[in-house]
Amino acid sequence: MNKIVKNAEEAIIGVSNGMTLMLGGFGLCGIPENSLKALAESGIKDLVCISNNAGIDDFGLGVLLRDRQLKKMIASYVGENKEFERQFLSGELEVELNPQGTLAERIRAGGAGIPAFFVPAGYGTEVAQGKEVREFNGKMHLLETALTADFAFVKAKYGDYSGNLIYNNTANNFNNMMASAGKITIAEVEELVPTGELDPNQIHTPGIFVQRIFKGTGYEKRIEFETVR
Amino acid sequence: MNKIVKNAEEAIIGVSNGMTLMLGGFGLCGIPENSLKALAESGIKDLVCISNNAGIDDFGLGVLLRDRQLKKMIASYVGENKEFERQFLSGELEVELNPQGTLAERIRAGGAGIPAFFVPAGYGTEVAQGKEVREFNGKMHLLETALTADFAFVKAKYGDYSGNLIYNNTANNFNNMMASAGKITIAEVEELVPTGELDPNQIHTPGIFVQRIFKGTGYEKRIEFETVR
Amino acid sequence: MALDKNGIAQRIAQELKDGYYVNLGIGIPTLVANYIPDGMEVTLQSENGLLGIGPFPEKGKADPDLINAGKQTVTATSGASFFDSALSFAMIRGGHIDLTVLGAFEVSEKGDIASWKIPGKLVKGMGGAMDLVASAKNIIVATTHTNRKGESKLLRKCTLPLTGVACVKRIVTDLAVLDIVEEGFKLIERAPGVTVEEIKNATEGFLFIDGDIPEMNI
Amino acid sequence: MALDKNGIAQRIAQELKDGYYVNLGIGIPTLVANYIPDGMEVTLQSENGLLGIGPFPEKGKADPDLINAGKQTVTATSGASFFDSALSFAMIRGGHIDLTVLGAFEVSEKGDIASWKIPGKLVKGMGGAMDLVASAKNIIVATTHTNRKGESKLLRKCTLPLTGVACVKRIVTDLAVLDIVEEGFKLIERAPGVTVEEIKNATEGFLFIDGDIPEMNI
Repeated sequence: MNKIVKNAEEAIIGVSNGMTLMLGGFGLCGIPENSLKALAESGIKDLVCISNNAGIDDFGLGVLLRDRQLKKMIASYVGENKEFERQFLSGELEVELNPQGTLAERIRAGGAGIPAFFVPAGYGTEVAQGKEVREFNGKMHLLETALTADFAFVKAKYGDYSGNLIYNNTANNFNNMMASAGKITIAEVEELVPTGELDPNQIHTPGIFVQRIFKGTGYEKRIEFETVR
Repeated sequence: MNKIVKNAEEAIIGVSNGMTLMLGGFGLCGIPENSLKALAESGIKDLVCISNNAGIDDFGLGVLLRDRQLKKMIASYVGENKEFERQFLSGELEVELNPQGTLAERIRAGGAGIPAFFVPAGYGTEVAQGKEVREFNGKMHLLETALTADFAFVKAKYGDYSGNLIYNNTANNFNNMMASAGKITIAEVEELVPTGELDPNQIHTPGIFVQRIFKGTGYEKRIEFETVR
Repeated sequence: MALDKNGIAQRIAQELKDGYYVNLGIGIPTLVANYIPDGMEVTLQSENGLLGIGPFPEKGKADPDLINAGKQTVTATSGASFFDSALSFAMIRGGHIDLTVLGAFEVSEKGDIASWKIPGKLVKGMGGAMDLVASAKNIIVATTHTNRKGESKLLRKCTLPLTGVACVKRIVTDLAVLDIVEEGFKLIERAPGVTVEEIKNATEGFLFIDGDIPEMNI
Repeated sequence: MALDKNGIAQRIAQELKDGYYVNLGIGIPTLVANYIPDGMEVTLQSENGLLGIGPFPEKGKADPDLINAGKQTVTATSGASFFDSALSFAMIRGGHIDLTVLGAFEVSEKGDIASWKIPGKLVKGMGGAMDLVASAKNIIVATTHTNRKGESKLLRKCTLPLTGVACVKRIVTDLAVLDIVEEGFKLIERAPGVTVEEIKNATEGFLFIDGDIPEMNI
């Protein structure tokens, strides 16, 4: 069973108009740069994108946004992006904002076969609109539902031929859960090693969650706010 | 802030009659041997124990059972233990059996502040008795609630002074979730190293979940079914 | 002639496909691992936290920290990964396991399964069986067609406490391969030398026979 | 005299205790890290997946794979750990964080907080703020007492969309330290040289004054 594909162009085969995609990363940290570029070049449109953020104007998810490939965004924080603002205010882009922890948990639930769960976040706010409210231990909670995607795109530091993944530092973020929640999960990695080279006790994402894997190239790894001492 | 305690006797200070405890391990693999011994010697009774299994007659949780220290067990599989059978059938011991994945998820939920969630396991069986049933995506699910404990006892291969833990092979099992679900979590480790010696990308249980840690001694690591080629 | 345990396992192994992730229960299902075709990549999951079960260890090399869900000492394959029980059941509940093979006391013609409890006998607990049957994409039951008293295990309705409802897809017994379809147990294959009549006599639930029934190819 | 941002941060740092795990929001809260008393062990959590935020990196040493929740490059302390966002919010939602410090547009006398959205202005999203306020054991708001127009931010009722209800425990402003109690904002301390009268005038919600109000000790 070969999971290895040559590059991002081959990896995105099957992605089509109107599909729901998950895209890992927090800000520009740990985003699947190669896959995002291939999606931008593909011209595929009407996409529903689940991603914590929306990239910046000329990089990451921002490029798909600029080229009007997105129909809807499910995210928690979408600042840092002027084109996003314009499309959102003009109504071109549908946006569903989630508390960040709720978003993370909804994705984990999608991967773990849990259709719904209760959390306290958002009770009494506009996030609660239309949601079932229930009290547990004297505290009000909202019923939140699972998220899954047709394709999930994740980025890891190391991957092996079996699809096992290891992330680096805070570049893990949403990638690990998203890998489990895609019907088809595509992993791009900085280093692709033969099966058996990664320590089985150190795997963050077991290969069962990954259907396609490739070695990415030309990582820019842009920094949004370089802050030094 | 010193989390290090000298030994299991010091670690269990505060555990008292009637408390709810979580005990890591699957079968005899990854059980907190030192803590279990100290609990057995303490004579503390009327305990509610959450543990996937119940040990064997003369080792692990089986010793607490033999000495009538348990009031109730919450578990998924309790074979391999004759005294358990006797107390269960005579009504001395209250037993709540959970599907194993539901048990694991209830403990994770307890640590993650999720009071309740839906799962398909057990629908249409006696496990469903008294539980809310709801359909999602054409499939019936049960509402299950979170589990927490006054004290959680876990065992890891490596630990550092800050409470960061790394498990070995299949000795992780229930330990990782239980560490997050104890009001006070006590970790015993085979090797206790100074803070900074463990790779931050390889930590299974971040130190925030661990309140007390000690180096265990005299590990027997009994094997239930030694099977060879 | 009725198959022995190994024969049942051998027939079930024909259901495997390259790239499959499989969870094998205790008993006959475990034997399926011995019949994975050469060159086929099948990854075995153990619900106590291992993806990539290898062969049993060599004598003297058993690692107490490396067991399967039956608490037997095992090894891990190259490419294996270890994880906690929550992630292990996330794999199972999330539908990431391609095939689950498990034993049963009884199966009903609706696909219900009873496999964990016999009233009056010692309750050992359901372990991971309820999670597995409630969520696996494809569930095959490996069992003898009748119990020791000669009574059918393929029933109209289960009499024992259920493990799951309407979940079994296929049953491989010592006598036959059967699928659960709307009508009941659909006979797919006969064990070598076993007649349709013999299978009919051993099946209490409704046996649906459509055309000629071929012999298993084992 | 009213405190500056650093003064507010310095006062909040007095709330820290040895062994605390703390989440600091963007803005004034981030400055609290500069005032952790020597010898006190306080671990800072960043909700993007880091326990143990260290100082900003030296020039030229910024690692794009190592940022905080404000997307600034940071370092990790000795003893730090990295994890995914689900586990990060498990820490937060599960009540494992001892103290959360965050900014606010408005706080009500019931402890409601508005901090993420101003109708008519660009919506950036709530990020992790709703999760943090809904679950932290102890929440301190760091804010100026009034906004740029001189209007009180401590109100009877919030006018902006809420981030959470009845969750704030303490507020540290440029003028005062106040606790949320049944009666409303209870005045605990005054900034050096600031009178009770000045605080009263700057507080729209009910200000509860019980006895003599000491000056902050900073």
